Amino acid sequence: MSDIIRPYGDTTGDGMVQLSFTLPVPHGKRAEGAALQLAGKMGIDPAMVVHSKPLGPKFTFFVVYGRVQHLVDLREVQVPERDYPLLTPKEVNAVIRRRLRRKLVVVGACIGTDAHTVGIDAILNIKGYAGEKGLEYYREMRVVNLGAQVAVPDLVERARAERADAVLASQVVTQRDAHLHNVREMAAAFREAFPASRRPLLVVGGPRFDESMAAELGVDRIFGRGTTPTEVASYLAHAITTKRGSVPEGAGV
Amino acid sequence: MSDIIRPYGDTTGDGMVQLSFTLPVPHGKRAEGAALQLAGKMGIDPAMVVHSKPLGPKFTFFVVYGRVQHLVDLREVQVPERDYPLLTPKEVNAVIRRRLRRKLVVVGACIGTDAHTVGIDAILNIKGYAGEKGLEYYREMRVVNLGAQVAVPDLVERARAERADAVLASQVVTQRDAHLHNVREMAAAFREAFPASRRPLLVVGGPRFDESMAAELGVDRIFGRGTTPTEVASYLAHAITTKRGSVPEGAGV
Amino acid sequence: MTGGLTLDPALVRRARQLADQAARPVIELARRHTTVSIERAVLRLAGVTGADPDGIPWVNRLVDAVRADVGLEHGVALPVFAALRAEGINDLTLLAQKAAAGSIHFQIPQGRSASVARRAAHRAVAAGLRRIDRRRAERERLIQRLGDPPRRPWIYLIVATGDIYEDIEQAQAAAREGADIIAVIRSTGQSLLDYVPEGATREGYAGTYATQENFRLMRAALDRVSRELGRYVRLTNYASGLCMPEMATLAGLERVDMMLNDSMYGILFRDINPIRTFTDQRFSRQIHARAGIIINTGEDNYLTTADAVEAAHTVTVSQLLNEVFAQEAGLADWQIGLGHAFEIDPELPDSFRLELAHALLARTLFPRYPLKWMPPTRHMTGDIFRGYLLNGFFNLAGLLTGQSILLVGMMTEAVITPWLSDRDLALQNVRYVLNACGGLAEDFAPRPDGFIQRRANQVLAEAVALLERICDHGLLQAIAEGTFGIMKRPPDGGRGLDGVAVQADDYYNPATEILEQELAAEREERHE
Amino acid sequence: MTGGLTLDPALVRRARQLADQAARPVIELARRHTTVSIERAVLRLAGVTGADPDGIPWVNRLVDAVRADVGLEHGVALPVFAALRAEGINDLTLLAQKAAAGSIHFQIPQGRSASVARRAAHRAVAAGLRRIDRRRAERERLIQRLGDPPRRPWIYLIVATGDIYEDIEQAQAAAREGADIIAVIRSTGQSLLDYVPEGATREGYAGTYATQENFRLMRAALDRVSRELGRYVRLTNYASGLCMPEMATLAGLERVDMMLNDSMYGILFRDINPIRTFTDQRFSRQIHARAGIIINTGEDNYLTTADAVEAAHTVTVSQLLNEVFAQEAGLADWQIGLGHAFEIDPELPDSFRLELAHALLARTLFPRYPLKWMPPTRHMTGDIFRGYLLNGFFNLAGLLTGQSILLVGMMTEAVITPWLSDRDLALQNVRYVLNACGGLAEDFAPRPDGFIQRRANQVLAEAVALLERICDHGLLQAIAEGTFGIMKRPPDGGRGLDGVAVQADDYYNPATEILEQELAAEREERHE
Ligand code: B12
Ligand code: B12
Ligand SMILES: Cc1ncc(COP(=O)(O)O)c(C=O)c1O
Ligand SMILES: Cc1ncc(COP(=O)(O)O)c(C=O)c1O
Repeated sequence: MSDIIRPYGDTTGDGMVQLSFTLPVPHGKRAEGAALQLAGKMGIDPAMVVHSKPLGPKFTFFVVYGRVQHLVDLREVQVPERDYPLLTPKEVNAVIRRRLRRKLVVVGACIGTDAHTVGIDAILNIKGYAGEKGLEYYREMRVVNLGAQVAVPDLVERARAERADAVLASQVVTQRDAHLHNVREMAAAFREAFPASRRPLLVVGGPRFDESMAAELGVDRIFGRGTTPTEVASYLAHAITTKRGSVPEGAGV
Repeated sequence: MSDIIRPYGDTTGDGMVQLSFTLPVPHGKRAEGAALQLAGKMGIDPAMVVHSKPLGPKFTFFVVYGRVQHLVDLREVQVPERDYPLLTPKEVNAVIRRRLRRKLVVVGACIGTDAHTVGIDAILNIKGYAGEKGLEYYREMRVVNLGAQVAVPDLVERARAERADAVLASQVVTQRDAHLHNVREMAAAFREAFPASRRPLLVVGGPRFDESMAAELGVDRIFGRGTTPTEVASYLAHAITTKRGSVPEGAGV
Repeated sequence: MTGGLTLDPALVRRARQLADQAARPVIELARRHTTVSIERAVLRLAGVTGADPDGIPWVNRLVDAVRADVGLEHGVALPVFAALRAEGINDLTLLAQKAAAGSIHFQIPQGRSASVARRAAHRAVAAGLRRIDRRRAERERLIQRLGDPPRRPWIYLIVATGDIYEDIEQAQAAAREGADIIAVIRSTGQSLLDYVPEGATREGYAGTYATQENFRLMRAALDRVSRELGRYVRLTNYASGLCMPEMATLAGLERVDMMLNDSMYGILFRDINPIRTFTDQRFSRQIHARAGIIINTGEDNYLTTADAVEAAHTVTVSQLLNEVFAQEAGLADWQIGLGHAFEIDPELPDSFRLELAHALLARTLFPRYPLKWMPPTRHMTGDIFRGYLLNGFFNLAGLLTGQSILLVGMMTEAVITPWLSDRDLALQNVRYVLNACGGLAEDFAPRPDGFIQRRANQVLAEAVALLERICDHGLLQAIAEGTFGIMKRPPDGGRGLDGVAVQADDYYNPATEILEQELAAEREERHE
Repeated sequence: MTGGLTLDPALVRRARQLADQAARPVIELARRHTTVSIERAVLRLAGVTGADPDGIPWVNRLVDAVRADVGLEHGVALPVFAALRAEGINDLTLLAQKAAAGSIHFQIPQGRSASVARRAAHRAVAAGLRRIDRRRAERERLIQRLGDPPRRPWIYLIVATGDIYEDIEQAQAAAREGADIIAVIRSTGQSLLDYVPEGATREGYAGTYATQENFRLMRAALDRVSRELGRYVRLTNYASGLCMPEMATLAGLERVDMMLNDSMYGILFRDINPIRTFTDQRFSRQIHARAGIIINTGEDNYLTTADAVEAAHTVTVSQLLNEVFAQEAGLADWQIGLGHAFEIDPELPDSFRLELAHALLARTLFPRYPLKWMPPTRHMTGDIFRGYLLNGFFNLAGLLTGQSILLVGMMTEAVITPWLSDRDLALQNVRYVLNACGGLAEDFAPRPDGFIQRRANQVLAEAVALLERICDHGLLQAIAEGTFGIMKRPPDGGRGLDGVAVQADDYYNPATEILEQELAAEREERHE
């Protein structure tokens, strides 16, 4: 397979895509022209406005089909490919026992005003997700789940009190980039509160994160849509044996 | 209202759009990375892959939401705004009587292998479309409707035999740009067969045409989705009084 | 009209009797407590408005000051009106400002000064209730003049931009496209605020702050569009969270028409203390009853955390409990909008028929209530096409089972708060289904002993069994054990417990007094 | 299972009797004529293959040569086999090449040489039919081994890339996603070609050329995927246009499983001469009957040009006529896939219930036929979300009314020929509806004298009235007047009339002879 690809409608290389959006313009030919202009700027050529509908007197909704001229170069695709092996719970427990010689302490929460606990519970609770047990099931982990709507200062305090090795924060609400703001705030707070060598691992998750943004947001790892507990547990086991290898043994005890 | 606008999701200026497409890549993180690359090239930033699904082992379907960075400049919108007044059938008849002093001859057809006659019939048949009567209803027009799947040479012949003032061709099938090929072929054939001054007006229509492409395709006018008979009749009345004003009176008699 | 579901009448009677038995102790508990928000609501009725420069409402400052001096257990009405008289002013807001400045010392008046304060408080609060009455009359007049939606179900749409002015644009657009009810979703943070923000607001997250001014602005905008359309478009907001009683009061004062108001939602989904919640909800429902506001309960939420098939009977149990609480608080049948939802995993074989069974069960158990039917959310994904289809079948289930209020589902449910276009597409979906299927319920006749009948009766039987367990150990215990929505909430846990007080013997609350007296009189009358 | 529709049995009997009466003269007409394509089909059965360097098949060159010398009215079998003998060769294709080069002079053999030619022709054509028989047996074996789709309706999907190799990719993908039947749509131009193109093709417009090689390639690809999936995936193509008889023959030879084959579609929608079409369709159906191919008729098409409510009864009339033609040609009940469609304007109040009424009417009139239910096309727009929803309700109607074959609708119907993703989304739609609604038909019981019952009976009554008019003036006259699909087609108009000849007294067609004799024998047996 070639590394240079294009979208596929019904023929290799046809480049066909579907697009929809609303413009703040009254319905009519001018609005369709505006829609075509936008499609053109997005690289769709030729573009067909196949549907347009007034949304009240001031807006128009469009459906556009067309051929996008851009090429996708697979060699340049940035993927945070899993850089650690997937382990069974047994293996994870063994790693923790060997490296830490005590339980790994995980503190989890939905931070800010977010009250969507189903996602973090899926990772933490014994019940788990997608047929996999959650972290509470791991004999060598101690899980403290703070639940919903935890303010960042409270989280920092609790992490300190529990001597957390890893802090797991969930963010589901994304309107006005709330998730990004909250994660940045959290990362800053932990950096301020802990010396670099004793800062717990910062792990965030939620369905709308771009997993490649970890560095940008100042956290160690991001998990997106459909994450399973095994992935998180394996990552933690991996992280404490590498980066965390430098932390003085027993630091968190 | 400003002339510079952006798509509207739920807040002025948020630039939000929805996109879907298929890439010839197996489902997985790499595929999602490829989808994000494409969205980025289209100017969507940030982009979220909100859905991805394998279509068999070799393809992946994506739904993407995100903020498109482009601006739409309404001043630069190209619209073939109607540059002629909409007339009632009475008025159209009067114009024809005054300018031509005979009936205006219209020859219509679906050209090539296209058999979708509903559209051209909507324009030509008395029954009409959207509550408006078709061109057959106009006393001062003589309409010859050749129906479906008319080969271009046959159309040219018939236009000559009927002394057509205007040839109306319909094209509904667009796969592999069939409509564009056929219209170009027709335009070339008429140019070859008639001296410029005696060539009938070339009017094409169909739901997937871009109305601003007339010059590019070598025809006088293009009508798109949802055209009504009145628009076509008014255009014909307008065209014979302007461009066609130069044609010797009675040329078609 | 939706004929055909036959429930065992003995089982239905038993269910209601058990629900009553389970709810009674909790009602008693609520009667014996008061909360900071109830007291603030009383003061709002009495006329306190506005906020300090930090945005903290004067009612909060006033109640806090009273509490610091004399505690909450006597109610704030007497100490406040006694202080007013002592200060020789008649502006409560001014009093609040002084109290905030620390220049007032509150006391529980005794003897004659107590009865003077009592009369003054009673008069002021009664005036506040009369303002609510006028709003109710106004609503009734407008409905008379403009008319109700032409058909059931009423179409309920959400706006949630975070900015009241964008909300207004979108609400009006939605009404023009056919919405009968507009709900303004609240910002994620609000339910945990122990005060009601002030003024017009533009910066909510995933929702817009509920404030008196926002209520007023939106109601005025909907009045304009109602006149334009010739049908009264209703407005919905939330009486839940830590300020339930005040929200109900402000809604009554600004003619909000419906309020989300559940007896357990705050406990389960906002981790608010159970006693706080049960106490607050009782007062808020008394206000709603008076204001002619329709309440919507929140059983749909359980199915976002618990499985919609396994936990179907918990919805029924909760509906039965909400019914008891609502009736006790004085809500009329037409005001009791019990909730339920289309949340079964669509991959499950016969999922749609199971939905029909559950929806018919609710309809048959509560034939006279304006049931609110909630769309799929949990099993919605980023596949917006599939989502659009699911919403179509949700609409169909609503039509076939005669639901009263249809909350319109959005294809982007799993992605974003709804866009302008999402709402338009969603309404188009509803319109198609209602219009194309029209009287299809005529041809829908669950076969006796068929799948649907069997399933509905099974859920009812499970509900009765659960109610029996609840009666044995108490509702608070059941909640602590995670019975509803798998959320475990002990009676002494959760937020806002510090805002609760056991009423002292001399507790006085003019609002409760008036509302309960008039309700009792009304009930007497009805029984004569 | 879909119980409940009660039709007046007298009206049903009358409808069938009138349809028979209307069809008889046309059947007689077909028996008296032959066409170039029938004669070419005979030669294909006898073994002619391949095409000249310009792509014109040798069968065309041969028939044209025969016709130039002796006309068509005697049939080509005798002159061709006589010439073969005279030339002393036994390769028909070689004969065709020589004839094309002008080196052969054809004559109608007489006397003994006639009976020798007759025997040779009979033998050759019988061998061809035996090849078809083997293909049929092969199909039956595969079905036995791999199994039929697990449930009704069978899921029917279209591929239409124009390129047989892309088609194969997409067909296999579709089968993996759940398609039971794959139809390869033909290129727009093909129906008007008076020859069948040759070889594997990659350049169709909005469809892929139907060629013997493309049939073979696709059938082989589907055989592979059938084995992979453990269920026999059927292949569909078109026996319509100017080459109906040859298409049927090639389909039989390559084990295509279903063919679109309507008695009037070519007349109405391709402006092919009525006599040509009626003659061709009779022969093609005889072949289909033999080959065990299921035919699909094209009543759905009428509703793309005529209104689906006003013209509902024309669909019924056409179904009744197609039934008579199909039975006369020897098709068994399980082979008669009458068509109908979901094409009512979705804006019409109760449009969905009207669809249910029409679909139930067809189901009840033709209880044993594999009815093919076609999705909305005409009222689909560029609003793909709305389209996806309509298709969901189409699927639901198919389920509720017990349709046998469900052609899967595409949300992009108004835009493009389907993309890979469209098909996947469409199948997901079907799967949701069939799975979620499962046995919902159990609860669907059109009320006696209700809307649906009344509508179905009204359409049937209108159909009877129309049949009466047709019997009075003749079917050809009715077609000329625009009765079906508002298309007016006079008997002497349209394409392909020059390819028709009235049979001479000595007309000989070994294929018809064998097929009709064996059919008669079979019928006799059945009656004993
Ligand atoms: C269930 C639900 C609720 C429930 C929450 C119950 C609870 N206790 O969690 C209730 C009903 C209470 C609720 C309320 C609200 N909700 Co809500 N809700 C949803 C819903 C339907 C499903 C979310 C869910 O449970 N997904 C299932 C879990 C398993 O998936 P997940 O969260 O993605 O988690 C997975 C991964 O992301 C990852 N993960 C997640 N977190 C973490 C953390 C770590 C450390 C790791 C490693 C991994 C990880 O692993 C998980 C397993 O794979 C979604 C819509 C939808 N279909 O997605 C809306 C949705 C999330 N809600 C939304 C909103 C706006 C609200 C409200 C704010 C509305 C309001 N104003 O009243 C309220 C208030 C909530 C608040 N304060 O935050 C919006 C958010 C919009 C946006 N993008 O900003 C959504 C998308 C709906 C919508 N379109 O409007 N909601
Ligand atoms: C009806 C229909 C048919 C009927 C046609 C009957 C007839 N006599 O016309 C039948 C069933 C026969 C048919 C067959 C086929 N169809 Co068809 N058909 C349609 C359908 C459902 C509706 C088209 C229609 O009637 N629209 C209504 C009219 C009023 O609208 P209109 O054509 O846009 O015309 C308006 C304007 O465009 C304009 N206009 C049009 N022409 C002209 C000309 C002039 C001069 C002017 C001024 C204006 C004008 O004015 C009209 C009024 O506003 C569309 C899908 C859809 N919903 O759009 C598919 C569709 C057009 N068909 C399609 C295909 C592929 C076919 C087939 C080729 C399939 C096959 N391989 O078998 C066949 C063969 C047809 C052929 N040889 O061309 C595709 C085309 C795909 C593409 N974009 O390339 C479509 C889009 C369906 C699909 N998604 O696959 N079809
Ligand atoms: C009964 C009820 N109350 C309140 C809310 C909203 O939450 P909050 O009170 O946090 O704004 C919901 C959510 O839909 C609800 O169902
Ligand atoms: C019965 C029938 N035959 C044929 C076709 C296809 O047209 P053509 O024969 O031109 O390929 C159709 C279109 O769907 C049809 O319904």
